[in-house]
Amino acid sequence: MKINPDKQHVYWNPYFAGFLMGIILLLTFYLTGRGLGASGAAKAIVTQTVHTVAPTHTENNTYYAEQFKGGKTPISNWLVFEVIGIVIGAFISGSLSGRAFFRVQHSPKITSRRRLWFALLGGALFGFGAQFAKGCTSGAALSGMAVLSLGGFIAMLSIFGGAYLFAYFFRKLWI
Amino acid sequence: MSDNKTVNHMIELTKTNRITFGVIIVLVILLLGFLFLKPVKYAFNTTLDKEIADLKVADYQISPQVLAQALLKKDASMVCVDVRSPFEFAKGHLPEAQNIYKVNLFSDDQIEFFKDLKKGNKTAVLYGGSASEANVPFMILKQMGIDNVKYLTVGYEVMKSGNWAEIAANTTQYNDETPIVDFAKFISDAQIQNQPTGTATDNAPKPEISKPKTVVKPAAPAAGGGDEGC
Amino acid sequence: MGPLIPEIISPEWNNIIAIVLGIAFGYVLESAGFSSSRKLVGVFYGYDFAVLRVFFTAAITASIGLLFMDYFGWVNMAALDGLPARVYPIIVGGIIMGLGFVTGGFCPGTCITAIGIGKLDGYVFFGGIILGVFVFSEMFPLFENFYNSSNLGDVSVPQYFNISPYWFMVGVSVIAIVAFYVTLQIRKRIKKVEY
Amino acid sequence: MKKRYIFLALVPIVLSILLALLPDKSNSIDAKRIAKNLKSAKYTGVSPDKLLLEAVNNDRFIQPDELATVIMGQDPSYMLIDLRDAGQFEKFTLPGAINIPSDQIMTEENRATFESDAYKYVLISNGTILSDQVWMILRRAGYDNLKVLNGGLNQFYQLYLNPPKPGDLDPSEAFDNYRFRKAVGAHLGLPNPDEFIPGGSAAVVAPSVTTETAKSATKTPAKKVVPVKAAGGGDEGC
Repeated sequence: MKINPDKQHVYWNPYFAGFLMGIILLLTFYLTGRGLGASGAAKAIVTQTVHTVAPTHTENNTYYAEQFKGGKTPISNWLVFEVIGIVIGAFISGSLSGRAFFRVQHSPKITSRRRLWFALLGGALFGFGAQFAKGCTSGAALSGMAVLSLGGFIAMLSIFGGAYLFAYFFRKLWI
Repeated sequence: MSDNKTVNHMIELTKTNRITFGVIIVLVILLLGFLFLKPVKYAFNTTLDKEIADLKVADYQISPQVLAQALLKKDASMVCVDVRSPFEFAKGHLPEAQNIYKVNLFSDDQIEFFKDLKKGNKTAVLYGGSASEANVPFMILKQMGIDNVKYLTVGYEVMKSGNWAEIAANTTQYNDETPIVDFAKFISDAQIQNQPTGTATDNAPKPEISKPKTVVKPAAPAAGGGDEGC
Repeated sequence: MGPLIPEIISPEWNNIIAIVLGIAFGYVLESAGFSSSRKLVGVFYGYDFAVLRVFFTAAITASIGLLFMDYFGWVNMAALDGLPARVYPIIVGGIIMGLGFVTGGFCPGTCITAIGIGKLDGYVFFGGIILGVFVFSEMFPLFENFYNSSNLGDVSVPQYFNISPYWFMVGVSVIAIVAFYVTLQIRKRIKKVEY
Repeated sequence: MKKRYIFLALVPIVLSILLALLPDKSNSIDAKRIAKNLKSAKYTGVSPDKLLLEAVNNDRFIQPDELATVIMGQDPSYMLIDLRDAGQFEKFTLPGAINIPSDQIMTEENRATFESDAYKYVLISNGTILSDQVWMILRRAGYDNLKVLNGGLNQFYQLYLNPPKPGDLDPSEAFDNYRFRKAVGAHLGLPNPDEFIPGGSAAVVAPSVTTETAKSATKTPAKKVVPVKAAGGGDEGC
């Protein structure tokens, strides 16, 4: 695909994006009765992998075992399919505006290697924290807020609060 | 990696045409929603918590004795409502009873009728062929917030004779929930009886019906017989 | 009367609907610039408030929409899945996630859009999530009591504070609009960051 | 441009104020309910007119003979729920029944019990009325696959304690039914009606109820209802 440098860094008006996202969320609730999410897919992948490697282990651990309740297979979870959809959708949008190619994005002040190490660390923390809250920014905070759920508001406040709390210490990574 | 790509300053579209367009579509949908909004006439108006708390409240039941006394005194605050079919109603009903067939409960007249009774501080006593027949419309009305309804704990058959004085004097309890037989005791008695040795008869809680049994068969043959039955 | 699954649409369509909704969600996320970690964390350093804007706009659009649909009787809001309010686990998890946000620069949803357009840091971040989930699951017996503690159930904010959901929604909308305005002013004052 | 943003910002505020000012429509009772602190999360229930249609026929009832077949066959797709209080439950119940007292049906863990699609739930109490009322509340709250034991435990045990003996002129199915019920009675640990009590069940009564009352009370259902049920339910039972 030909990359159009003019278009590459042009993003939608955030209010428009938010408005459309709200409509999609609304549709999701209307059609399925549940919200959008992402971290649940990671949980399903982990559980399925661990189950394939050590089936008895998953039965003993209540956290894994919960996901097999009622004869379910975690990998055929709704969220897994939704995440596959997100990858496709992002690819479509990215290729239309010439953003889809392999690279590492980072602040000019740090190296790619450093950026990747911190991405791994951040991912691990996010994965770990998302299990406590039973959802991530999209699953817990956004979908929770849409139905005015108390948990959703607490999640939103604590995620952003936590991030502002630690933002100062990691400023070198970004600006 | 293509670091040089990131030096471009990010541009956000600030045009609002698309979002305005979207908002207008949503507003139109909302308008359509209002146009097609049909008010739901009948809905449950009490909380589930209240209904659960009311399950065991006996105030909503009317025993035949109380009703008979009211009929004797011609108590105007109690209005009998027959929920059986018009056919059954024609065959016989309580004096001054109003016939509202349970299937036709939902029409404006009927609901209005109950609401009027409520305004006049009157109680509607629902009865049918059995207590459980009257219970159905009773529960629906009560959950809709029309709480001046009660149901008769017996069927019409019991009241059929029309001899109110006799019914009022009757001491029979018609509570559906009272265990009529102490089955636990019964079963344990039966087990005692079924034991072949004499140890059982020495046991302290001697059953009232312990007439000397001539033959005490163990339960097994009965179970065997059951297999052919099925 | 929604939700349409499982009564009107059969559950076999569930996964297809999931993919379609996912595509739409991914498309919007990417178009809003959420595949760029530097744009995302801008909200914490004051040079780009896209996250806050998109997030709040989406939340108020969806919840006003849901309240209207509930009012029209098209959907039953109380039947929708909310997040069970396990207060302290959510706070602890949220703070850990916040730390993860400023170090990793993504959240799970956006990292998946980053994967979609080939950002390697997105792939690594997702690997990190897998690692984090795995560590949590393995250590779960340690947290089990805490994880199940202080559970208020699936309550909504208006229900918990016993206020009208509609007036609460008015409040949320006003706060969101004020936040948009304030962030606009902040952004004007803060040094532009090239990214 | 600026003006447009102001317009757009006003839209959500105006819309939410509009919602707050709109008159309470009865179909927004769920939203009202959220405001009024009723903490039952799942609420997808049926409307009163639908509930009436469901309740005017007898589809919701399970007859004692059907239930006996379930118990004898140990059918795993049925879950028996005893709605009486714990004291009565401990004294006696049906084999395999679990106890959910009627005032606790909407607690967190009990709601979870009712949510599985894998079971048919049979509501059991001493009579019909209580379990029928619980049925109505649970249906209103949106739970499915619920059955009510017709006649309750009182009638159930009576039927197997003292099955109505068929006369000489009855068809052979009546004898089959009779044998089936005797067998069920034996399985439940009840004495064999042929040998045990000459006076029928009325001889042994709960201590709280006077003999006089119990006699007439036991008589009424035993005489009136049992033969009716015997013909219908028994055939399927066997």
